[in-house]
Amino acid sequence: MLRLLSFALLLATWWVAATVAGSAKLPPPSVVLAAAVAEAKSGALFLHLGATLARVVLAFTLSMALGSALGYLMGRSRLANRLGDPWLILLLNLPALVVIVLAYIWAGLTEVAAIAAIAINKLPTAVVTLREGARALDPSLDEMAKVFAFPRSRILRHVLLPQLAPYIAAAARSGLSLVWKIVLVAELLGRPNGIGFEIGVAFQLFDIPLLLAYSLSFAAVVLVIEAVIVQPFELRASRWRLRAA
Amino acid sequence: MLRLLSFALLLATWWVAATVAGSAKLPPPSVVLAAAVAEAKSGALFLHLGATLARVVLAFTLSMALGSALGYLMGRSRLANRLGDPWLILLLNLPALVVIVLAYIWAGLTEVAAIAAIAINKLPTAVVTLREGARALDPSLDEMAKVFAFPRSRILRHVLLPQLAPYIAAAARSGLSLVWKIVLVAELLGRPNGIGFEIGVAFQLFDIPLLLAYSLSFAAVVLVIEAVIVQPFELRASRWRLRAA
Amino acid sequence: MRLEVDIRSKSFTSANGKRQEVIGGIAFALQRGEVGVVVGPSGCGKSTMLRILAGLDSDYQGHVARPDGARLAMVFQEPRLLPWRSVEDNVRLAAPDVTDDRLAAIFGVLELDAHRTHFPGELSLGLARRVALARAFAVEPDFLILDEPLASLDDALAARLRDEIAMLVASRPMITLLVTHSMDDAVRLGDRIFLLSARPARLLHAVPIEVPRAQRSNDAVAAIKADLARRDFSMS
Amino acid sequence: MRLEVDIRSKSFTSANGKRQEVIGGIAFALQRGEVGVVVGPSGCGKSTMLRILAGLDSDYQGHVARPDGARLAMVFQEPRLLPWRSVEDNVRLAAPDVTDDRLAAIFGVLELDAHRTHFPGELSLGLARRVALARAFAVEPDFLILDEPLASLDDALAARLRDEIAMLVASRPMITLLVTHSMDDAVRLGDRIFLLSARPARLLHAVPIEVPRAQRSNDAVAAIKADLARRDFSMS
Amino acid sequence: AETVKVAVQKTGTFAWELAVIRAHQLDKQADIAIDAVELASPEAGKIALRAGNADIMVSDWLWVSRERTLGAKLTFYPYSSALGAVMVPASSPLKTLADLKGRKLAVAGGPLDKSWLLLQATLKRDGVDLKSQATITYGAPPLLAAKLADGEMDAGLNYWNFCAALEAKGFRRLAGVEDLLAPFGAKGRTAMIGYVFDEDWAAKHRDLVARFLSVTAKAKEILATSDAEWQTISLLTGAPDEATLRAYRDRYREGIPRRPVAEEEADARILYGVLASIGGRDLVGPATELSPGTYYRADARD
Ligand SMILES: Nc1ncnc2c1ncn2[C@@H]1O[C@H](COP(=O)(O)OP(=O)(O)OP(=O)(O)O)[C@@H](O)[C@H]1O
Ligand SMILES: Nc1ncnc2c1ncn2[C@@H]1O[C@H](COP(=O)(O)OP(=O)(O)OP(=O)(O)O)[C@@H](O)[C@H]1O
Ligand SMILES: [Mg+2]
Ligand SMILES: [Mg+2]
Repeated sequence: MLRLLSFALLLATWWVAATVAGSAKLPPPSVVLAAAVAEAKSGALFLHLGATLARVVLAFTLSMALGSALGYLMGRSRLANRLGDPWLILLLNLPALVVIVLAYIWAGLTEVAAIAAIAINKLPTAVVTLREGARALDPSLDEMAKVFAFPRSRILRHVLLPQLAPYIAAAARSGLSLVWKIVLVAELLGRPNGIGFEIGVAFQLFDIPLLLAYSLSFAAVVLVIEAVIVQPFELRASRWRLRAA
Repeated sequence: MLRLLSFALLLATWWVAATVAGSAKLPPPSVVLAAAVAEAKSGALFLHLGATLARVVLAFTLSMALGSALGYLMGRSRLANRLGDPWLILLLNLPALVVIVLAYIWAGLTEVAAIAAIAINKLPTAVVTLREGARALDPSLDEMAKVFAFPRSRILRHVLLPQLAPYIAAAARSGLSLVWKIVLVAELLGRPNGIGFEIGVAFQLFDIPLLLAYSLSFAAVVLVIEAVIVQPFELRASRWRLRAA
Repeated sequence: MRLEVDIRSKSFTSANGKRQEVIGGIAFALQRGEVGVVVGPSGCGKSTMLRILAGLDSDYQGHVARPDGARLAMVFQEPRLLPWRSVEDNVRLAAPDVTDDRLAAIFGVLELDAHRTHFPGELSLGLARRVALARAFAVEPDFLILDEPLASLDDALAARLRDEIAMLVASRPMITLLVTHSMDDAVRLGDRIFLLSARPARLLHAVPIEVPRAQRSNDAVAAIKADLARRDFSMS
Repeated sequence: MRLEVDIRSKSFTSANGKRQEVIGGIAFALQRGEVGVVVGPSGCGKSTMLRILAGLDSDYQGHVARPDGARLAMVFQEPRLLPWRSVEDNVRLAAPDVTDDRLAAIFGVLELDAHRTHFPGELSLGLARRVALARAFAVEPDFLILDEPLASLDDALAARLRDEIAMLVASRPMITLLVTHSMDDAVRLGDRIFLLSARPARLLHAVPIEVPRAQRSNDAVAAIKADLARRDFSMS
Repeated sequence: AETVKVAVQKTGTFAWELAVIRAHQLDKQADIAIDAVELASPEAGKIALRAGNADIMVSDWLWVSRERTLGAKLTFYPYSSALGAVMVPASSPLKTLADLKGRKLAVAGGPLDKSWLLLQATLKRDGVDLKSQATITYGAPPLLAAKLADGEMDAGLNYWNFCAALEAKGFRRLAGVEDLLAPFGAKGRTAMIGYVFDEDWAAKHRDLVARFLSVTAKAKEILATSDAEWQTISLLTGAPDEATLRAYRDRYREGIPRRPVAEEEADARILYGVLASIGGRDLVGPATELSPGTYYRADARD
């Protein structure tokens, strides 16, 4: 309820800002919606959204899985941390553009290159976050699990994951947004479809309503996923907290 | 020691990869270093690095401060979370390009517009991470602080910050890398100096060694800051953990 | 300065959605200088009551008048130390005005001298509970709440600390409320003993102890305990 | 199946860099079916020793032969439950093979029936400690380590649970090691009592109790306790 | 049919030509298959070429020459001589290039942009150092065009398509960059951009290249002569109105190269010297002269 209210407020703010600034500076929601509807009718919106979502899902899954594993390792083992740290800092601070260009040069303008480049860009932020999570793990629960001879899978599911959950949630949310930002660059530089491609075109034409229509389409998808899947799940998973916000 | 070894390994890997791939696909370290030295001698490297660092520092500080405060609020208060959530998701999933273009359109091609746009891009990831941190706070320590009538400042410093530290560290590390990635886009699109500007030029010329030289200069700065300031500090701050990695 | 308690009912809704009454009716009052001891079966609602009295929970039916402007100190049932601050810092953060001498005295009595610079994670449970006691003592409170302060300590040490609590109580006019499972502690320290029923906790009996605290010799204590046992309060 | 302990020395380096000896020499052996009770002043090194025996710490001087292939269960000094799993899940995760009947019996004895679906954060400390006991019982261990299992419980319940432990010990041939501060528990449950010195812990005396456990009436227990007290072991 | 892979920017003129080729089946007639990789940014073509995803892309001879001196044997064939222009609002008081002194000038393409260098070189002859005597703003071309349109800039040097769009909005050309060439000794409009491809690849596929070039030439002819054709591709150009489409059309037609390659190369040689002198090493690399072989000769064997 409150969420809907806030959402309405957001639209209203936008609308007021657009009216004040003039539609050249910020097109009002109606114009953007019209642009989106036109693209949806022609089918282009779904085509590009689909292509982008597929890339996002693949790169996100890949980098979260690998990043979490590496981050856990580096948080737990001093040796792994020492060894991995310089690589991590390098990867963290390599501009997306560079990684993408190099990936394309090496592997060609292929889907694999694009997804690998995006995953490599997101990987280090997942590592960094999960490393902190692994460092903050409660050793007393480890000991409990060891005494009662929990098998690995049970430790992972019942001891580690619940402790890492907030870190995973943070890495996933900010990571998804990062992946999405980078997928756009990758599409801009070397893919013949996807939202990033269309945003590039819209930018070259300086068609701001179209730019916003494509940009917001992804935000809309995430908004729906959050409301329908993620947040109910989170609520369930954090029931045990006495004071959940 | 181990870190240095790993660093050497990194250089060696690069060198081998460059040799195998051919310098057209990946220039070897020596070539990149030569490009960096040439730029450093002409003073251009320091000029651009300085401009970019200034922007990074400003945008980073701004967004970390604001993002931490908002994230804390949203993690603690259900109301704030409900109200802020749609905005947060929107901001998270707005492409950097869009925010930057809109900022430039509104506030002109100015430094203020650039820094604001970068800060706005980074803000939501800090919020998301700190929100998780605030949700994970230990209520029993809050109670203790309340019983012993800790003043606000003491609560912040001795009760909250140590608990939020891992989240702040994660947000700061991945946030710094995000800010740096976005500053490049902002400079590429509308600033007359900075690493992003030079990367744009190098990219137009498709001068990969120059591209890498500028890209890595920032990574080098972060590497030094990490080694000299951040990690010793972290080590001190986490002495209380029985098993620090 | 007076503590007036009249909790008519307190319930918790647990995560599985069920509502459960935890306190069914507790009313009493304590004067300055008095020590109230609460005894009741495990899980009956003692700690819940203490949290209400400490002002940590205001979601209950009834009324509690807490002593006005009184400085509060509490020993929780678990130590509740800040894991990232040394033993000494933990105490000083709660009691910033404590003098070095007083701190040394407190650490001496609680046998914590060797542990000043340790972090809580490096302490045994007994040591950590003593640090929590040190923190409460250092505050020099007007209103002291103790939730099983002497659990997990060996008998000799527990006896010494009990005397220390008695001394503290005698030295300043404060309101003290103590939860314990040890009848011995209850009889040696209390002015009145509040016996609670099983959950939901009801005040079954408020038994005053007439012998002044200073005169409670081992024999006197045994006599009072025997008397209490003879009255055979059905506690469950 | 036999537990052989010979810890010559165990030290900790604390975060402030100082090294501190915690165990100065403890050697004993326990047979299948025997109950060893460890008594010693607070902070002397009891829990540290238990952690070594449980295989959680291998950084010590000496040698420990743990019973081969024995199923281990431990009640830690704090409950150590998984906060995000219900009471029942906490027990079942440690003892996946426990039958519903047996679980019901255990929860019945420990008076936990009403709390099966609660999360640990919704329990009182006494309840949480009982869940930790339930977990250890459900495992049906061959080697049982109990670190102050009956602290924070009221006397009536503690007595019942002590009998329950005695029954468990009688029902299966296992090695049991118990740490307690209560001489009463020690005498009622133990086959041998190990008295430790203050830190660094040394084994001062290993006192066998000759009366079979089943025949330890109140009077017998009092007599043994008096005897122990008369021998006046200097424990510090 | 043999396949030739080309990288096209979706909003660029090459895409328009391709549409015409497809519509008239010029590719089929010449028995080649044009496999177009559509890309969204101007720089992506270079990646495509380097990565081997395209045989042919569009860029300028300056870059080709630079790459050649750095070891990549690329070669160039003229594609368009349309160049940017300095645009000002219709009501602007600026009359000549010299008036730019002290003004706010937006420069698309960065400090090494060839039009920008030529503009600087031109004014330098009149003793004006524009770089220091005007306020220069670099930035992304579409953004700068928008900035000029809403009055934040006094003048803008931008790519020809953005200039055409501005023209349709009533903006005035202070000077076209192609007008700046003659004073340096160029004999005519010089095609700055062209098809770029690998020398060795071209040597192996001489016939294919020839057919490709003739197909595109035919497409250019169609666009040069038929106004109706422009209506069919109008959607592709993104022109918001007729005026813009007309401006695009006229500028495009002007830009079709009509001179022999040898003449183009001769002019390029001259301009190279000018650009090298002002752009310096950063622009051209170690070479001070146009690298021999930069221009592709369809008849090189004779
Ligand atoms: N990780 C550690 N680092 C440093 N010192 C430690 C550490 N763990 C325990 N100690 C020290 O070892 C000593 C023994 O601790 P232990 O927990 O074994 O005591 P205990 O006999 O179980 O006491 P209690 O009866 O209070 O539970 C204590 O003085 C404690 O400060
Ligand atoms: N946050 C909560 N949500 C639901 N139930 C709770 C919560 N806190 C406590 N309870 C329930 O309230 C009852 C009383 O708890 P309380 O901690 O007051 O007991 P207690 O008398 O202090 O017991 P003990 O002697 O074991 O410490 C228990 O049954 C417990 O399960
Ligand atoms: Mg309690
Ligand atoms: Mg212990």
